[in-house]
Amino acid sequence: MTTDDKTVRMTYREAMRQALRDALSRDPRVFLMGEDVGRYGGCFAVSKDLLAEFGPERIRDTPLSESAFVGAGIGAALNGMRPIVEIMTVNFSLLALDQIVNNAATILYMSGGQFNVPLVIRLTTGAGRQLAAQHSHSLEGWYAHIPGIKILAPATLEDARGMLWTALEDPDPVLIFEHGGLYNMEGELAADTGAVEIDKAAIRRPGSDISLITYGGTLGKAMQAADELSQAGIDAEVVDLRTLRPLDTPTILDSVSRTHRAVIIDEGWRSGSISAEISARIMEGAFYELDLPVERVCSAEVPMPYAKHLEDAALPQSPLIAETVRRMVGAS
Amino acid sequence: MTTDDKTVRMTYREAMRQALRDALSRDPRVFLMGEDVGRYGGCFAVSKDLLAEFGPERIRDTPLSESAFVGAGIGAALNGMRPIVEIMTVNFSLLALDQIVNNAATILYMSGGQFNVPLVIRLTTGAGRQLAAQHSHSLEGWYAHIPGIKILAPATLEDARGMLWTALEDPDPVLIFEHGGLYNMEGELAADTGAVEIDKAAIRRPGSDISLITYGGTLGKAMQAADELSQAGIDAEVVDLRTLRPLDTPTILDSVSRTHRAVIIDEGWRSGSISAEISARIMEGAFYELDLPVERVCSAEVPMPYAKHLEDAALPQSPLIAETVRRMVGAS
Amino acid sequence: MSLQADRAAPTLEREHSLHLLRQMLRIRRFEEKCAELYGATKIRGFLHLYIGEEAVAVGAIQALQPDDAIVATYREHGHALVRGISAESIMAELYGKQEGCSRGRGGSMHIFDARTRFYGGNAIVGGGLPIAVGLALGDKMQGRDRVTACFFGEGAVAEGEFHESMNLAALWKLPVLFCCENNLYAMGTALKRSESEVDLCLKATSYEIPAWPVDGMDIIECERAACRAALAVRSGEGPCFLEFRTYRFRAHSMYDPQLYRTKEEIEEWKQRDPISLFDARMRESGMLTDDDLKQLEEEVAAEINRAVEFSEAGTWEPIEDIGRFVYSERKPS
Amino acid sequence: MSLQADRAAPTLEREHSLHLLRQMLRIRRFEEKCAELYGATKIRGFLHLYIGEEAVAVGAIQALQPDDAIVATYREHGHALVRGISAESIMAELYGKQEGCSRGRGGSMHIFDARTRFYGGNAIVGGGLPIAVGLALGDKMQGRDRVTACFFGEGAVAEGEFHESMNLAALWKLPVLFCCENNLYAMGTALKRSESEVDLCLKATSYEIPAWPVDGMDIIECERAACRAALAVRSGEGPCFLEFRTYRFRAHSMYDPQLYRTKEEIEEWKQRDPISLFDARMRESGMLTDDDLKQLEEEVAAEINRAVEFSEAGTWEPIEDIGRFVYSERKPS
Ligand SMILES: Cc1ncc(C[n+]2csc(CCOP(=O)(O)OP(=O)(O)O)c2C)c(N)n1
Ligand SMILES: Cc1ncc(C[n+]2csc(CCOP(=O)(O)OP(=O)(O)O)c2C)c(N)n1
Ligand SMILES: [Mg+2]
Ligand SMILES: [Mg+2]
Repeated sequence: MTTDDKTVRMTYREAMRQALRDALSRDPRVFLMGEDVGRYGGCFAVSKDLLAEFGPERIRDTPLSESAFVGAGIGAALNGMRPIVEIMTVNFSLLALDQIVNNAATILYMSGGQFNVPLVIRLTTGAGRQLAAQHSHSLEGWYAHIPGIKILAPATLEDARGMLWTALEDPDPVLIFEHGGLYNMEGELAADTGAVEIDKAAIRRPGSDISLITYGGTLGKAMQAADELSQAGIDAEVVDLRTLRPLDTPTILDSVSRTHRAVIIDEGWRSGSISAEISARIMEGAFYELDLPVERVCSAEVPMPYAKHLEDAALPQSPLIAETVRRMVGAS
Repeated sequence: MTTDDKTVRMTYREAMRQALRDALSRDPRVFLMGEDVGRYGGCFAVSKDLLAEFGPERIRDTPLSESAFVGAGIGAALNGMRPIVEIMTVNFSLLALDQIVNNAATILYMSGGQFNVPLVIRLTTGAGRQLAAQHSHSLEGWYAHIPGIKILAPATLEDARGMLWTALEDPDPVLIFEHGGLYNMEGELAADTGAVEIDKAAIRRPGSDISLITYGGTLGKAMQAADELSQAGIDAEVVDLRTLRPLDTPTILDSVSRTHRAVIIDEGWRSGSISAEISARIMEGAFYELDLPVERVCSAEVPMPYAKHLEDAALPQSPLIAETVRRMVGAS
Repeated sequence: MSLQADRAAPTLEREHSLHLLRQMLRIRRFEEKCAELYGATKIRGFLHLYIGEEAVAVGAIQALQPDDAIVATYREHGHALVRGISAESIMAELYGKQEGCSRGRGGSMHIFDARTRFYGGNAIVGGGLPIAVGLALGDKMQGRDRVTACFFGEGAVAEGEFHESMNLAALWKLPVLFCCENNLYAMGTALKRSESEVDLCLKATSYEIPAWPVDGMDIIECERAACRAALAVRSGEGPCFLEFRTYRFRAHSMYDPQLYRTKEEIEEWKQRDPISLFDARMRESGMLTDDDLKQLEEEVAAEINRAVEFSEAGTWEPIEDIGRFVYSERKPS
Repeated sequence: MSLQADRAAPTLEREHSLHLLRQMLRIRRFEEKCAELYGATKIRGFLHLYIGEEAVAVGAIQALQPDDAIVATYREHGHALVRGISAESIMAELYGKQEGCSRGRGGSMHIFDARTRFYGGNAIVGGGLPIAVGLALGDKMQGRDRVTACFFGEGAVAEGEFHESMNLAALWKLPVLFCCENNLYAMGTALKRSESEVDLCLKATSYEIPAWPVDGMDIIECERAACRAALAVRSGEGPCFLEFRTYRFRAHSMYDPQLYRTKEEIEEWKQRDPISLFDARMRESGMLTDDDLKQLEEEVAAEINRAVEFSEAGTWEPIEDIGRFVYSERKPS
């Protein structure tokens, strides 16, 4: 792609910031609330300059009180606002989990349809920056277990720019997981880019030999593996799930039914990660299409170590993805 | 079974209470701490009379502060004690999740092996008593995603009586999930019953046509379905996982390799439940043994409704298990 | 606002007193019926009765305007009744019928009502407080002078969410009226066994929140304190905290052998039954006769009978609808 | 205990003063080296420097006996050094080498050391407090008169875990010395923007916990207050709370443009640099000469050089060992 009148070059971070600015400009009910979103400019600089533009009422620095300000987001959403609550990272969201699981996800149902909660929560997720065991969780797939919420994982600039809009139009709670390793990713984006649909997975690279199914922070690694494999004559399809709840099962099954092989790549700890759910759905929906068993490339089941070589070893990496694919394609 | 000198008749609740009494008598480092474990006698009457027997130092009523008293359990475990922390129900454990995930599960690893956390947490889990959306979670399979902790789900009197002992001997954090629907279950137990191993699944009913894989609150339903099916000439094997982390994969694969068919029964919400992990492991380890795809009978993906007919419909029930099996056995 | 001002100095004017008495009686008789229906297995799940504490909900809710909001706990039948949710729809909810105010999905612990801005019914101790803070934030940001009344037991004070919510409400000067129902026990745990400092108003003060203890057995005191506090809250000065000192006469829920307190203690508190106290007071000042009371009781009994009949006649939500309202059906606004 | 008593009234006795100055210098120089090594990408992840706050850790830890315990935060190099974990093993940890005190698994935020009962290094704000309460509970139940010192920033005060932990420690009279390091900011959020009541000692009082503010830039004040409080805690009377008023001279971590405070404010606080202040005070009373300081600086520089050399020479944990210590290797005791 080249920069012309119709595209602009920017980072994932800037795309998110534009999405925020856009939402705040478009709808007076929207406000951003979280730790250090204002004066500090956002822990990952996503909300930089927004305080100056929109003022402290709409760019609200909160105390370190994850449970209260997430709950406050629920209450404000129930009362006519469209809050965007930023939980600095998914690691801290555990402190607010009761509000998310027991209130945000249940109030519509418990109230027999009377009260919906149009709340958007943004969280940074993922490992890769040597932040060790308490700051490297990839729990978006885990959150996807909870009915009543939706889980988005923007992996591209378009999605970083467009998913927030759609999420804000959703009448129900939506969690947007932004992988920390993506903020500096740069690329071209259509200048008039806007809302994107959030109910479909995307084929990021069509292919016929195998389906690499992934999302978020590992999309790039899967694409890299696919590029490498193409040089070896293996034509891998890459499916970006985009939304982890509800999962777009038809797109997954369709891809696997065409390629007859699948690997799921997931930064979550292997056991009980969303990779398991996807494997189970393929079992249930495309078993007879499979040439061989679906495999998974996930994170090692360890609290994340600090040392770089260990962290690298704990995370799914493209060489292992490629190696797995070569083994599978060779085998069948 | 009949009552003779060597067996005693008791409920699951009494078996748990005996296990507690036994632990408290055997080891002065053991104490029980949680909401209303003392004067109230335990929310489910499990710890009834223990306060009188062991005193308020060792049967500690706590304030409503799940995070602090779970964290305090971690600290006491680090400092020479063997705390049994009772979180009244799994629903409230979300308030303590940060302590469990970020501390209990990580300290041994983060400290490079220096500090282990010999903590036992007991929680009531499950639905079935019309307690609605905030009091009916089945999250034990969800917890099983976290490395560094072990997850037990006693489904029988023997396990209710014996798992606590083994858990207390474990140097690492162990969570014991007691299904609320089991407390009144009555049966015979060997009078000299004691510790049980916690690293093996159990075949509760051998069979050759299909494997029903389950645990905890749904074991009874699976057994009931198996009994029914046997009248129709279908010989179902019932596997009780017993421990959800680490999973005993060999026993699962071995069973499926003999029966060539499997259904997983799980009270967790279907998507992302431990049933998915088991299906994925069968995919990975016994794909070529399968006559047809593994299926799952799980809870409907809804916040639990109060009305009985809706709650019944939301939960996995033995008629549906039996019907699923008949369909699968008929199909292949 | 004139209504408000009037109420800031409630008098023992007869009409109003009869109204207060009637509200307390409605709760008392409604819940006595609930206990009976629980015995008859018409109502299931957890059932937490408010009997003994009626003056608190009745008094506090006098201070609210029609478009104010309420957040309550699992012990909320009283608040719902006083707030104007019909006895029919509450009872039907307890029956689990789709005519119930939460469609039979919530049950006793989850009464919701959009018309009266009744936001539950929360079964997680402390879980409602952050929501109340958020409702108030929404009002403040939209320039409305509404109040959100948030009810919770003294047991909730030990939860982290209490602390975080108090601070946030005070920091942002949000219009929340925190109504702590101090009935001395959280299930079987006495306040003194759960708090190092049992003066709950002192705690509120540590967030710079104005706080008053209130005799929760005296309906006039409850009303007066609530009206005064609501006025302050509505003026935009930030939250207030009221500690209503009360007592529950019944078990915590239907499964409670009450090993943690003595019969004598209960009897002692029953001497201060808010209904008897107010009854006596009204008679003293000549505002209530035996006939008045009889009529009141009959009206209340009739209302409750209608509620039971309505619930008996109610229907079960079709099982096919079980998946409705996990997500919204209507499109975004 | 005699040691304790002595220290309860520390004098400006030269030996001891030199010790205090040396400890502060060790932290300062160690962390200056860390910043440099971060620039050189020898250290990665998050790195939070304690520069400016040295008097707090040095002073507070004077009050501890060898078998007392410490729980700290991600800003804990200073505490670890003063407590007697070698600079070598701390630096090696920051390098991620297996010779590090946490085997290279923890990094800057997770210093652990069994020998000195140093229980982390916790990267979740407020997350260490419940653990400190539990350590103290363990001591109390085992009849030991040990103290657990728990360090945390003023930002943690807003977390629910602070509230729950303070209450539990006070309710059960546990030997915790709560050391709040009030450096006025939590990342970019000033205390007054996060607390409705900024008097933190008042908060402690609402749990019936004795509390004192301490000038955190004055090492002697820090030591005196800590010794006095630790004595009270050790006597079994329950927890104490100290608010150390201090300031961090550097950014929150290595990625902080510091938009939230002015250069002037920083400069003003630097006038009260705890090391310069104490240096000047010692010189005034004739306890320190240029030569003394030069010697001290040389010794400290040598120690840090050794630490860097040790870390450079350190080895990487074999990748095959990545799964070790998810669960314990040793059998139950
Ligand atoms: C977070 C949480 N922990 C525990 C419980 C179980 N529980 C239900 S009610 C209750 C007592 C609450 O007491 P209080 O807040 O004083 O209210 P009361 O019942 O006296 O009205 C407890 C412990 C719960 N529902 N939520
Ligand atoms: C629960 C939680 N929320 C947010 C963060 C991100 N965070 C790390 S340090 C910090 C500021 C803490 O400030 P304070 O407690 O005053 O300690 P200081 O850094 O000033 O020493 C924040 C917000 C975190 N680590 N944990
Ligand atoms: Mg109470
Ligand atoms: Mg600070």
